Amino acid sequence: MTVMNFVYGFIVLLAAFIFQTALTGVNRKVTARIQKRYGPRWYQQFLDIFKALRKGSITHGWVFDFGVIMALGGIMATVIFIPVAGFEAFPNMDNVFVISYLLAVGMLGMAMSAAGSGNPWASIGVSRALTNMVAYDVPLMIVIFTLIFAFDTASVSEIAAMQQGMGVLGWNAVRMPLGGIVAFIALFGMLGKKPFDSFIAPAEIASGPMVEYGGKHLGFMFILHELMTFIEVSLILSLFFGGGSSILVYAIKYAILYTLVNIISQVMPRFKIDQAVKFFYRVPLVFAIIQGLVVIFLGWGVSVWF
Amino acid sequence: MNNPVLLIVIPLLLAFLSVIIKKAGKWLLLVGLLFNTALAFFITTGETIIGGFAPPYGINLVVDQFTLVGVILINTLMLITIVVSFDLVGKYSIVLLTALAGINGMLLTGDLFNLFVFMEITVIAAYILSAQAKKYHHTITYLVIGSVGSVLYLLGIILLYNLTGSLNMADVAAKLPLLTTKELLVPVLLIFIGIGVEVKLMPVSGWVKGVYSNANRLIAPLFASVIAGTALFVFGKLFVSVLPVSDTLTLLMLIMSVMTFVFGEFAAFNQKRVKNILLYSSIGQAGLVTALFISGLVYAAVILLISNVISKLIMFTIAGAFTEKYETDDYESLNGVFVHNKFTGIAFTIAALSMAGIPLLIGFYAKLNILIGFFQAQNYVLPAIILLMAIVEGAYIIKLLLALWAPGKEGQVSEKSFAVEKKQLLSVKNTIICLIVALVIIAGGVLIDITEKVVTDGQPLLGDQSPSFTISQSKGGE
Amino acid sequence: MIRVASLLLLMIGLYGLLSTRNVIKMIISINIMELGVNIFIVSIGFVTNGVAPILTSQVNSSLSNFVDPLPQALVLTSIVIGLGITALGLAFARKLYKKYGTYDLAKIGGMKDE
Amino acid sequence: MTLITVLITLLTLAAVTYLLSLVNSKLGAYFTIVTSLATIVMLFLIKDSIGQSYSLSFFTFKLTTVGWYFSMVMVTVYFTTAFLNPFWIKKMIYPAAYNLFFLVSLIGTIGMFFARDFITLFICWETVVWTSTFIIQMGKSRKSSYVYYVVSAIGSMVTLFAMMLVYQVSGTLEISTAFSALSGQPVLALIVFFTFILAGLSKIGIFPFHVWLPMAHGSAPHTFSPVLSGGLVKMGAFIAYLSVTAFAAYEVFANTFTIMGIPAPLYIIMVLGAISIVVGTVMAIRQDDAKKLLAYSSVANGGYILIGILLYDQIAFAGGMLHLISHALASATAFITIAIVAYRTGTTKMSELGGMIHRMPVTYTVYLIAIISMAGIPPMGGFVSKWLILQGLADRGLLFLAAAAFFGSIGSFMYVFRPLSAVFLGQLAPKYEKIKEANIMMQIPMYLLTIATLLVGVFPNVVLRVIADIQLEAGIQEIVLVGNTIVVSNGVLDALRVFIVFGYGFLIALVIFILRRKSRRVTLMDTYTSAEFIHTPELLHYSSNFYAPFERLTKKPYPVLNLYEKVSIKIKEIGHMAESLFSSSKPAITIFWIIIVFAIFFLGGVL
Repeated sequence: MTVMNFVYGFIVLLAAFIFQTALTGVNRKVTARIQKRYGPRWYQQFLDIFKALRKGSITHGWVFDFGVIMALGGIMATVIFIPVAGFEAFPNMDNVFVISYLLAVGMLGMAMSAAGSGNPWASIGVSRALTNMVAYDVPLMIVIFTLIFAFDTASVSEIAAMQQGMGVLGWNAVRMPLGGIVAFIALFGMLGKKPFDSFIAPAEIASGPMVEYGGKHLGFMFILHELMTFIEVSLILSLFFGGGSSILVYAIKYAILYTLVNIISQVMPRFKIDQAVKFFYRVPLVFAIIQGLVVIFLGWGVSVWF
Repeated sequence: MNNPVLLIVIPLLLAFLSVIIKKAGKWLLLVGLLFNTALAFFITTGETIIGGFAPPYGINLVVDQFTLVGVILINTLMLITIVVSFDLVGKYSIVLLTALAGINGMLLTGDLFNLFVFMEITVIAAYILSAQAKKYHHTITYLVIGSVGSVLYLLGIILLYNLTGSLNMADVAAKLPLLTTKELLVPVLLIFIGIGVEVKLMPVSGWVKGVYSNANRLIAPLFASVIAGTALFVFGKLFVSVLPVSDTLTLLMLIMSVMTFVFGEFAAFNQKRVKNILLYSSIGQAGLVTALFISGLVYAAVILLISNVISKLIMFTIAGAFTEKYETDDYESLNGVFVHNKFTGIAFTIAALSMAGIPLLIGFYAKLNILIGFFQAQNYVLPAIILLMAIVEGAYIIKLLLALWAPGKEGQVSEKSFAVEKKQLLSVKNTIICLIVALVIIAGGVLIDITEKVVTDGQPLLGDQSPSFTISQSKGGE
Repeated sequence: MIRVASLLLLMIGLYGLLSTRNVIKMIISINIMELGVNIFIVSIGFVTNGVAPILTSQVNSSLSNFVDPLPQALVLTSIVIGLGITALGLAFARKLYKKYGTYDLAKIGGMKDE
Repeated sequence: MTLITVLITLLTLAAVTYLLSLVNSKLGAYFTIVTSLATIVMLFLIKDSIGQSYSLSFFTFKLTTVGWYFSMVMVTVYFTTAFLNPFWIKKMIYPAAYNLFFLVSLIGTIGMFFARDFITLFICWETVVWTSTFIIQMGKSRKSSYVYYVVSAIGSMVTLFAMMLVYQVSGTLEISTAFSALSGQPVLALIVFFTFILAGLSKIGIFPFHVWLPMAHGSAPHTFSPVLSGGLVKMGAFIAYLSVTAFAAYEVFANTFTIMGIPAPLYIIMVLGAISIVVGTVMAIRQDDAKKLLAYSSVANGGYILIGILLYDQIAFAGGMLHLISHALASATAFITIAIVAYRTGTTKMSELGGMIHRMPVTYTVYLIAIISMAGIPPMGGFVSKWLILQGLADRGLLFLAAAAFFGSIGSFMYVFRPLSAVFLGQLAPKYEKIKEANIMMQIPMYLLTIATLLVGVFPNVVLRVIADIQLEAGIQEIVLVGNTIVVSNGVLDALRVFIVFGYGFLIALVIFILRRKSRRVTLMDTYTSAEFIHTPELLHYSSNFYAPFERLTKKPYPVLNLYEKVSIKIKEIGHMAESLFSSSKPAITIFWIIIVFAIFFLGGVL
């Protein structure tokens, strides 16, 4: 662990932020096109964030501030651990459990800050977000568990590397199709995209956790959101869609995956939160378990079949 | 001087004396008890012939280690009971002295018919004592059932006499192997039921509830520990050394004992009044003791019997004090009664915990012996039943203790102010006596080698071959 | 024959106890039972053409057809005890009547017990 | 210094504490702190003589690493909780007895962990059960104390059966050698296994024996709940440990039907552990009482510990053992903070509280760290242990256990957040405007526990080295530790590095935050309310029915809940039947029974 690791980490952070924010901007345009609007410019998201950061803001007490910092800190730490196309800022630290639980620090910080605002909308939003998490995370973790069992490693970069060199057929989403479906659906939940966006539903609970934020707090939330998106998409990309052998491939795959999710979500209605739980526990959970049993007992999909 | 006959004669003599000197009755009773208790410690094992006839024909008193334990225990317990409730003795001193004579006679005699006579003496005294509550219909119920029991017992021994030509216990025991099971069936059965009435075995224990639940601080412990203890000792003597019967009969008697045990404990679980809980628990424990005797685990049975009668003595005394002071013994209306009577409560608790078999009390030592004995005999069903019942027993005991110690409704933090009004349950003297008895319970459970030494004196009781728990065992055979 | 009769008495006593709720009748039933048992006891010692087990100048052979004396001794004791119990029972019955005004146990049981 | 000296010293100290309490209960309560501190010191003093045996009357002890580890966990919880005693002691109905039982239960646990023979084990076990039963009744509910005792009794009586059975077969009561006699008898071994482990299951609160746990933990005196949840529950883990080491379940059942390499009997117990995780989590999410919520979380965490220990391998076993300490610390902390809130406000109902952070920031922070650990989020202790358990499960491919573990760990985010939000965050009700932060004395245990939690999370290898010794003692492969890194076959974890990177990220965020313009402080009521005008803070606080949608999904009660009640009613019915059949005050009925019995016996004897 040298200073260089931290420098690399900062570079990863910066790159991830810029790339994902730009992609969000592009996708705002894509969304607009689907809805037959013209849409903002691709760099609009940057403008929004910097504007928010420059504005004055209000605070509801120290935990309101502390939560935001803790959230962003946790998420940043998680981003640093994400391996991008085989590159790791801190080698050997890309354990999938570390990443997924460190992500929770960010979420906890955000939830704490939101609830600390004293606004019931925020608390309702957090309650929904956590319920949503229980819904999508269990099937997803079971599939990831299956991967760890199959490849005997919990390192994201190693799992990604094992899928490479065989084209599309090497992807875990193809080797373990049910698991791939589960992961893809779970990605919607993770990203809070429709149909699983009831926790930020603006018209219903006034954007839920975000309701009290303004100024730099809101800017933090924007950054947080972009970085979280990066973590989640990267994780699914590396674990199920082969990661990327080079940065370019990685970026292209990433952009396609994210845009695809965005496009699909735009034509979806919204689940109520208990419907979401029911859905995840009826379909993806069963898929995940079947997939797990197939891999564990039959060994299909572990070694490539051809 | 240490002639066991004196144990019977002196109380009788004093009983007659107290008829003459009515005012001194109480003191004569105390003298008799003190004498008996003191003498009990000095009598030695052996045989005493009464009336000059040599045993198979004449009446003799037999003192073996088993009897000795019984005599010492029962006399001491009776002394304690009387001392504790000396204020309640009143005009009952004659009856109590007669009962004392009868009890010692029952324990000591070596003759079946003589046993019947002493039993009747005791039981008649018991009828009179039970009338103290002025619930005459209960007394009459007891009298009727008791008389039927006596008649059946009498018929039983007569049939036995017809078969063996003897009423001497040792002689009968010697001649018994010559008889077939079918011949023995009816007499043994009649004796079993006859004794069963006093032992409180389940289908014939209908009288117990009415008598025990209305008895006062003096009568209740007298019945529950002194008379019941005596009956159990006699049961043990009869069914271990005199009538060691064959498999079928053993099985039937075992079933009845175990049924008593299970139903007794279940019924105790269902009760709301302290005395009712205790009386059903004594019925249950009596069932267990008889089951142990029938299974041949004499040492375990004796330890259980000792632990049980000591516990019941304390608990019935205090339960009697409840009715005396609060006019109820429903434990829910006695919520937090021990807040004001901590030492009484401690004695009660130790006795109750010993009954539930908590370690380091004599009840646990008894339980261990029972389990080791049964397991050694490759019997796994009874230990399972006993342990399951221990859960039930623990459950009602803890419920009782919680209600008596911790006042306050569900959901409230216990506070002294929720307790029932402050009244002194037992006098200082009696509390100290109860605590000393409780100390015996602890000492008996901790110093188990001494307990074993005291109870068995190094010899097996009634030829008991079953193993007992010793300190060296826990060390893993080092 | 006597034995059967005596056992029959016992049964009658038991039947009485089963069927009656009247205290006095119960005590009588017990008495009948005791009577049955007492007769049974005596019948055990019975020996056909027996003689009293007393050594006199006429009867001095130990091989004589003695009647067993023990049951007779026992029966005396038993009768005395039975008498005692009867007396006690009647005393209680009187007390009972004084207190409740009836001899019927069932009525008392339902009256105010507990 | 021998173990016997330690135990006798402690008993003496307990007696001294009792006598002091009789004079002045508060003084006695302070003495419980001293005594438990003395215990820690003495445990360190005897650490060098591990491996020696001692005996006293019929007690025999053996100093083992595992016993030492368990004792340390236990005594840490006792020591820290003891700091609360002086503040509550005046509220106890029997203060002196409380102090005595508090210490005696501690001594009982230590004796139990070092027990060498079954009798010692059982006696110490029962001592703890009874003392804690008597302490629990001093709290809010007698019924919970009763249920606690009954469930414990089921466990201990059945276990006593197992002990006696083993004794009969092997002829020895020594734990380490007695079980070896079972190796040739599979049926007997099966009976012994299930009966022996029952005590453990009932104590650790494994489904279906978990009923007592929320009741007892929820209504015990506030000063005892941390001990119950953080400490005494772990006694069950010790029994589980014995069942895989002394009983050698893997060897005994080696020839039986195996599931994923695990013998079926063990797998069944593990499945029970998994069910407890799910049930505990779901029920915890549904609670309104903060203490009950934490109690159910103990049920869930008990499942993790059980699964970890029973897996008895290099990874998951270490995880289970580590979870023991991390959960003990976290749970004790959480209970202590809730106790302090209750001390100040008088309630533990979440729907009646709110905004405590503005009055008790230290308590809040401590609770936050505790729940981070409890939910298994880095960089706290709970994460490392859960990580090990999950890696271990993934290594073996135990899918269903893992599914439960995942559900439990994600569900724990839900339930730990609820008190955080409902009690500490949100609107402060005016009636709590005047309350104060916990005083220094109460803060000490919070600091100690928090530091410990953090240390376990950042330097887990300190504890894991002891666990490696335990693994050595138990005869399994030791966990591989390289410097600060834990190396397992399918992953590595450097908890220190995770912590540093987290600090790095936090630092960046902090810098950005400070560099931006300072924000304006507004009151809590100054919030966006969708154009409603709400002036009462209580109405603007979302705390009851927090997870209403989720509760709707899980509202069907599961059948075991009232199983005990049903059994109890059945027993009462049978008792009533026996009473009315055999205890009639009418002689005729007894005569009838005499005739019946006679007839039965006659027939039985003749036939």
